[in-house]
Amino acid sequence: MEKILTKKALPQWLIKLNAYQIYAPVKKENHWSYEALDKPESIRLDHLNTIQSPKMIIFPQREVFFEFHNAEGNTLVMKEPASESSATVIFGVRPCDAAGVTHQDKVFDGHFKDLYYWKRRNQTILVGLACNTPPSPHCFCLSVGGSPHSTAGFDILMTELEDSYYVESFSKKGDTLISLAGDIFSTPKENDKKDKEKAHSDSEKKLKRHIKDLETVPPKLKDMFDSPLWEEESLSCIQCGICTYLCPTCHCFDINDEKDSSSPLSGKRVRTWDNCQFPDFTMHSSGHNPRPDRASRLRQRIMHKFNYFVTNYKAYQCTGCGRCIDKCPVGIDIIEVLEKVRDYGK
Amino acid sequence: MVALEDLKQEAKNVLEGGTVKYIIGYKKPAVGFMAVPAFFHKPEDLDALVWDPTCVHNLVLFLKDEKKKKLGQKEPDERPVGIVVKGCDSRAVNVLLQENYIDRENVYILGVSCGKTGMVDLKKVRKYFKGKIISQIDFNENESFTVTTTEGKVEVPAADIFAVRCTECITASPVIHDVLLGGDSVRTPENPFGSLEEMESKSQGQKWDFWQEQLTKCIRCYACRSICPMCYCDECVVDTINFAVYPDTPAEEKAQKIKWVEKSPTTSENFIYHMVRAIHLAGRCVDCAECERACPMDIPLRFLNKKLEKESKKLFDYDVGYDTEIPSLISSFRDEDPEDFIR
Amino acid sequence: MENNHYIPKVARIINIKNEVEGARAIKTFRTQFAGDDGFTHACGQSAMLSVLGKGESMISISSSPIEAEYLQFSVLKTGRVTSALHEMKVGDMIGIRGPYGNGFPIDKWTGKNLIFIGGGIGLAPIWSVLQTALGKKSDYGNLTLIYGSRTSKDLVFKEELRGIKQEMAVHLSVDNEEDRWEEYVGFVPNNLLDKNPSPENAVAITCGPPIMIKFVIKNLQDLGFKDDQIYTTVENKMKCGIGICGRCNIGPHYVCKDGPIYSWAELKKLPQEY
Amino acid sequence: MKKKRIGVFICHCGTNIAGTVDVKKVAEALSKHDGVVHSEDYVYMCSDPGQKRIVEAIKENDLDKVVVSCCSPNLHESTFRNAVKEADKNAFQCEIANIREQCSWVHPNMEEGTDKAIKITKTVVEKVKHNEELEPISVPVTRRALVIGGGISGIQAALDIANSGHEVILVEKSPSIGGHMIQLSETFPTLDCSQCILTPKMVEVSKHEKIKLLTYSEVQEVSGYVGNFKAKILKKPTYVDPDLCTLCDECTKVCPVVVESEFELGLTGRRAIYIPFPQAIPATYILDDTGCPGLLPIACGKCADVCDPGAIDFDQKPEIVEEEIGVIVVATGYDLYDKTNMGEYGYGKIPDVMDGLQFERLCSASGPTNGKIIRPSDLKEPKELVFIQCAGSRDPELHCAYCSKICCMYTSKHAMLYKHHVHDGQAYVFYIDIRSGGKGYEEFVQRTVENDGVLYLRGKVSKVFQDGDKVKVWGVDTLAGKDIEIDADLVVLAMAMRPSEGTEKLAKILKMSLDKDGFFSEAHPKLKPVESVSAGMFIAGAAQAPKDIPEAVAQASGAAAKAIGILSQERLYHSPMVAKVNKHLCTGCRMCVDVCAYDAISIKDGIAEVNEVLCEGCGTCSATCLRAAISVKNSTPYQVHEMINASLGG
Amino acid sequence: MTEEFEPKIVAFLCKWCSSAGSDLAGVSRMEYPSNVIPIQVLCSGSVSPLYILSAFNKGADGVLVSGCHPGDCHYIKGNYYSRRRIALLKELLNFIGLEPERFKMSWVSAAEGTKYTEVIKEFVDELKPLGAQTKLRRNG
Repeated sequence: MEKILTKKALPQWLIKLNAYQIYAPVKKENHWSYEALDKPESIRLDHLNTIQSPKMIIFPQREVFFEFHNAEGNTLVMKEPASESSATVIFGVRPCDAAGVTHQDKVFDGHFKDLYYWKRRNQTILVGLACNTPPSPHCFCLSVGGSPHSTAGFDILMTELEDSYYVESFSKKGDTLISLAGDIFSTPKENDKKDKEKAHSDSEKKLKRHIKDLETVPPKLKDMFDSPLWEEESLSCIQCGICTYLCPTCHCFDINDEKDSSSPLSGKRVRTWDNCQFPDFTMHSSGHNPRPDRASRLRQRIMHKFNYFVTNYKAYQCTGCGRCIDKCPVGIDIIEVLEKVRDYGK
Repeated sequence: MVALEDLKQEAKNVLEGGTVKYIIGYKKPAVGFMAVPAFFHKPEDLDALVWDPTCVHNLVLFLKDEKKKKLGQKEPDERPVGIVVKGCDSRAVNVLLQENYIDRENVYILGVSCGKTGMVDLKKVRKYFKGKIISQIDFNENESFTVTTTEGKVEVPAADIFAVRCTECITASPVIHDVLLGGDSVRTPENPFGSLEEMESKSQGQKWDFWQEQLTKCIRCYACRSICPMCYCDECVVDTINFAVYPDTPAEEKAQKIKWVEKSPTTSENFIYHMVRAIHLAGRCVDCAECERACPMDIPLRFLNKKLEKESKKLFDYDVGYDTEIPSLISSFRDEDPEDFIR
Repeated sequence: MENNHYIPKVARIINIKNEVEGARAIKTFRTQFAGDDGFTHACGQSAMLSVLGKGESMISISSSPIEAEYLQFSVLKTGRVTSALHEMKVGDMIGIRGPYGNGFPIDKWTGKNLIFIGGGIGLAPIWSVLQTALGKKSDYGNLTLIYGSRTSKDLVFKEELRGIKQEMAVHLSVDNEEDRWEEYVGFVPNNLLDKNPSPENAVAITCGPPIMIKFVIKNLQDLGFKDDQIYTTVENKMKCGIGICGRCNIGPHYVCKDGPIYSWAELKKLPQEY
Repeated sequence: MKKKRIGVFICHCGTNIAGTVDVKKVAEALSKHDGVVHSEDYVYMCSDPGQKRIVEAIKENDLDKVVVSCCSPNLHESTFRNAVKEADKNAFQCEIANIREQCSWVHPNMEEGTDKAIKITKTVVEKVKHNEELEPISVPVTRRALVIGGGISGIQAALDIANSGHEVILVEKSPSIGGHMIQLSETFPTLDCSQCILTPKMVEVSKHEKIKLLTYSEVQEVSGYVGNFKAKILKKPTYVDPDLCTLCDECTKVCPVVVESEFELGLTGRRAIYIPFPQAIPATYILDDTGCPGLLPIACGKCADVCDPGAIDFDQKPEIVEEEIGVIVVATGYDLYDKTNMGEYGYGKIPDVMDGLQFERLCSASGPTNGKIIRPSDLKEPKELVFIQCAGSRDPELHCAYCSKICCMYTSKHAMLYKHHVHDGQAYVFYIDIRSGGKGYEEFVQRTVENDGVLYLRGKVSKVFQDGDKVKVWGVDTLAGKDIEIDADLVVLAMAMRPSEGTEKLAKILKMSLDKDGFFSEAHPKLKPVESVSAGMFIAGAAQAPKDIPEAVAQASGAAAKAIGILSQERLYHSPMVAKVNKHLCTGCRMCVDVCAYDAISIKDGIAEVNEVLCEGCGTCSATCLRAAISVKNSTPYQVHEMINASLGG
Repeated sequence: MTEEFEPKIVAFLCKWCSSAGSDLAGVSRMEYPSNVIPIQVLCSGSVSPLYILSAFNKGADGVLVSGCHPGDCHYIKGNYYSRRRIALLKELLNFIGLEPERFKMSWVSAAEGTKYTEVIKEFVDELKPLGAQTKLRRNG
């Protein structure tokens, strides 16, 4: 389904979607972030990259698996929490972030299905916005198989035209959203279509950053496990979790018990994000750590994204959103690292 | 003002002569204009060394890595590490010396003075130059910076784009150094704790609302901890397991690792984490504000540390990072320490 | 939610045996599920044991699938969860989820001589396959166990070992001389060389401390064993157990799901990250 | 390892607890608590049958740990710990939950009291759960004492300790013992002769077989801890063999050098070879090598020439004596505040302005004037004599903030003695107020005023200056409200008492703390007045604060008693609840060293190390340590964490 | 009728002064509210800021640290370090908006049973109108 929505009418559409929990980018003092939208008229879609991708909504940083307590007669009771999630629409999602969701889909749909993830995922509708101008100076989606107008993962993709949005739906869920406010949409004219295509092709030209010949990197990485490159590139790494926590594709997590009471026992088993840059991520309780230093952890990050993930899921685990570059406090630039891998030994 | 060539020459001298094993300094990034930390092992690499108002990082942080690396080596290279150090950073060196974490002979300090200005705040720069592509920012002799964009050079008053902490700085020149470039620069800010006033004047409820919003954002990436030169503990209260595990570590010790803070980034846990961090930095924080700069979630972490710096000064007349021979703030007291809060 | 892999099933501890005392204590637990569990495992698989309030720990199942009455786990006390397990008594409840991992390819081993080489707690994963092979002895050729630990006190399954001596070759060792120790004195890899098993139509299965495995494999190769005749197990820190949480990988493999059993032919191709 | 089995015992204490706490309910609630396998209540837990129940319950239920909920641990902790020991369990596996003083006695509401008693008991259960088994730390005692300072305090302490049968090393830095007391003429308020009462004690010291006297010696280094100190003592050369010296005095007759006599406070001179005073102990001459024209090479040598017994030995060298001791008594006494600090009184430059000690020598029958009171400038008898009290004392702005305590009394004595010598003279005393607390003291002062006509003027002296052959004194009489001008012949300043020279250096050597005025700090101002902060080190006499002779003697005997208390034991036992370092976490920042009041922590190879004998287990180090690398046994952060949890019902 | 809010208070009492003072209050049968659960520590100097934060985290509505008067510390100077540390923590908690009434320090000597009861009474009175402490409380 393809429609035109005037910019003015956008809030009206949102009003019609009152049955859904709506998230949209919100402007803060120095950044943008996804938040539950309480006033439809306050929506703005001129956002730069939000600090966190919609990962934070579909795969929240903290999730209670179950509550437990010790009951009379020395028995254990475990109970899933009451469902809190409802049908959710995330507005203004950038194509790189939607691609991130598709990558996470692959992981959580492996041999074992992660039901907690899928419960949320299945209730989530992604309404995207094509990037007419790169939302970050470090965008490089074109190099990793994406584009500023990629439709991957979207139920709906909107492209900003002069006074309107060109709205394309790719799923039943998307169609439903449009039909809920059918009267405010119009049918695109031929020049609308042309404008959209021009916006799309122009947007690609505006991207500043690229990695040439990225496809040569995965095979090359297979032989670079013991390369001194990792030590060199990780010298300034401080081993914080910014790059991974902000990454729309990183999915690693931890499971911990949080006790409310020791006697009688009660508490929760909780999933939280975890990340491969923290030393405790892989440390055995014997103290042995297979990844003992920052070099091995940086290597894991690159290897996972551009080697192992490629092996397992035939895709880069990177969508070119540029967050890890922009937010790295010590200026580690994944593009630079990949270029060094690519050119290594040349 | 520091002449970059002088700095390069000094660095080259000690690196070439083998006085230092390597030099920690700054270089330009591949893309963008904010300098990044760089490690110079060969004299010829030093051509890339830069010094400008974007050299925000407190490189003293990397002395932690150096120490830990050395501990792991059987026959470590005992030569010092050369390090480019600003006024604020130099006080961090002093705190590490005061706490015996490093020895004076471990470091060769290339002190650089910030002169009349200081470091830029990237957020302010981005706001000021909305969308423009910046290639370079330079110091001027007066209280301004020269910013080079694709549209040419402009002179910007320092006040518009430089970090708040620099407006409150009283040590624009390193207080400890082996060489000092750019001369001694004395700065007497009107109110070294001025930035706190707005927050302090808020009502209790407003303060809570502010901090609740701010700290609820925290994703516990621990960048604030990781980038802090003072956070050198092997094990942190927020860690879920013991790090200092050795073959002789009994299982009981590991089993009894206290969970002061849960890993869940909920409001309460985030508060406890940041409160503990602030308290642990009392009398140690030198206001390099790297925690706040590193924070991806835009949490004004510096306030917490600055508040305790202010109280340390006000209540206990304690200055951080000047005297390496005195006991630390919390390992000392004066008979006349205030106690009007005690019943 | 149906098929929620993260919620353990409740099981009761029905038997506890002290295998090794002291700082590196080992206990063997037998557990029974409260109801019908549908839990069937293969030799070499593991399960996530929960002590609620403390957390989970991946422990290899040391009982054989042919013993359906209970699951058996031998646990070395090392951290928060295992220490809590060691404090439990018969009748206490734990959580179990699984089974996880790939298991030994015992179907491929029919008719072959099996040589088990273990060290310390490493006998636990071997035990399930050893018991299975003993249970269907006619399916296999000669069975040999070469097992050792630092001292005779650190040997696990001491009684059971005496029992199986009647049915298969058992060669024990301790690292240093001890009073009244009549068997081999020295490290396990040396005992292996000493016993000199033939690679002919044989599979060697080894599990133990990493340093032991390293030399056992080297010695097996010296004895003429080919890489695909050698099987070993890998341990890494695990949380989800189902290949998602991302911490136990060695290269593209998730040990919890794709491991922990590897032939040396497979394992040597993977990065050394365990 | 099995899970620890805990028994809980709730005491009714008759109705003291059971009156307002439902003890059955407490026992019942605790029986369900994690780890508790036995829980009972009993009417008097501390009674013999009550204790027996505990012992039996431990055996019957295979208990590992015990919590008794009863009265304050200050009362019966040791009772129950002994009971637990009787059942062959470690005493530290027993803890007391205070549900009487802190609960039943203060909360009359049964419901509230019961609820709180449950929480208190659970909190203590969580503590005991993680208690280590500990044994008291025991250290052998070197049963010898070191007394530093040979004044009246040091002499008294040395004699008391030696008389109890323990060896004493008495170290005195000057050539003779006796201290300032031997310089005094008469003592207030009885006016008995100071030398007459002190010399017998000095002789006793020299003859005592348990006392090893090291005069002309200084403590240079002390290491170790209570019961086991090692001291290095520097013995300076006297160049005279005391065993050979016959005190014939021939040497001084030929010695060409005259220097000021220390003993006479400069009122007269002595030779380079001299005896400090006739009754000196040890009774021997010494050669002062700073005064002597030269020993290397021998420049004069006349003294040796005339010494028939050949007691003079120019080759003597400084000697380091090493001693092992178990306790140390510090009795280093005082010095007077230097007159040169007193600008308003002529900086000590006016010859006829002297301090109190000099005046003592002037009054002394054995003094430089043989007891005749004459003034130094022209040796005339002073007819107008002004005494100025509080010279340097009670003046926080310029001098010493404290009151030197004895000056009121000795000034009164001086004035009285003066009147006894010079009947037609007039004595004036400028004072701020008169402090005459002490047996017979007030009466003494009254006698001075009433019988001897000494004129007491309440007020300060603003200036003292030379005016012809008079010393002009300008002051005010604040009672009369008028300025006073006196043309005095002699002015005597009651100078403040200061810690004796070298106190600061010695404090560093002993690692003892000094108070703000530089005197040695006692461990507790009320309850531990003779103990120092460092275990095994005691303080006696004016080294701690200004005091008069009877007080100094009393404190010396007190310090000796404390010292004997330690020396009378073969081994010392010490609470094992001491700090413990996790060496893997320690970074050697020294913060724990800074905060430790007992010097129990040192840095060794970059890591903190606790001397368990010195550690008192207060835990200040543990709260200070940023790295959680140090904690006190059985009071660990983990235990407190679990206790907090339990106290809040978690 | 709504039931009056009863604050939960954790009190860290030093063994030698404040706990003894609290004992004296008991011996003298002085009545005071039962909201306080005492945790005896050897010295107020051993109370780490973490303990206080942790108590709030685990649901305390108020936290009291009580030690010997300055100069009277059984361990000579532990209370001086505590005083400094707690002043800082108090400023910090105040700065982030926790009601300052929730965190108290007192000097209570072994002779001050009366003072101990007064401190507790005042504390409970101050806390009642504030209601439950949820700011730092886990899951709060």
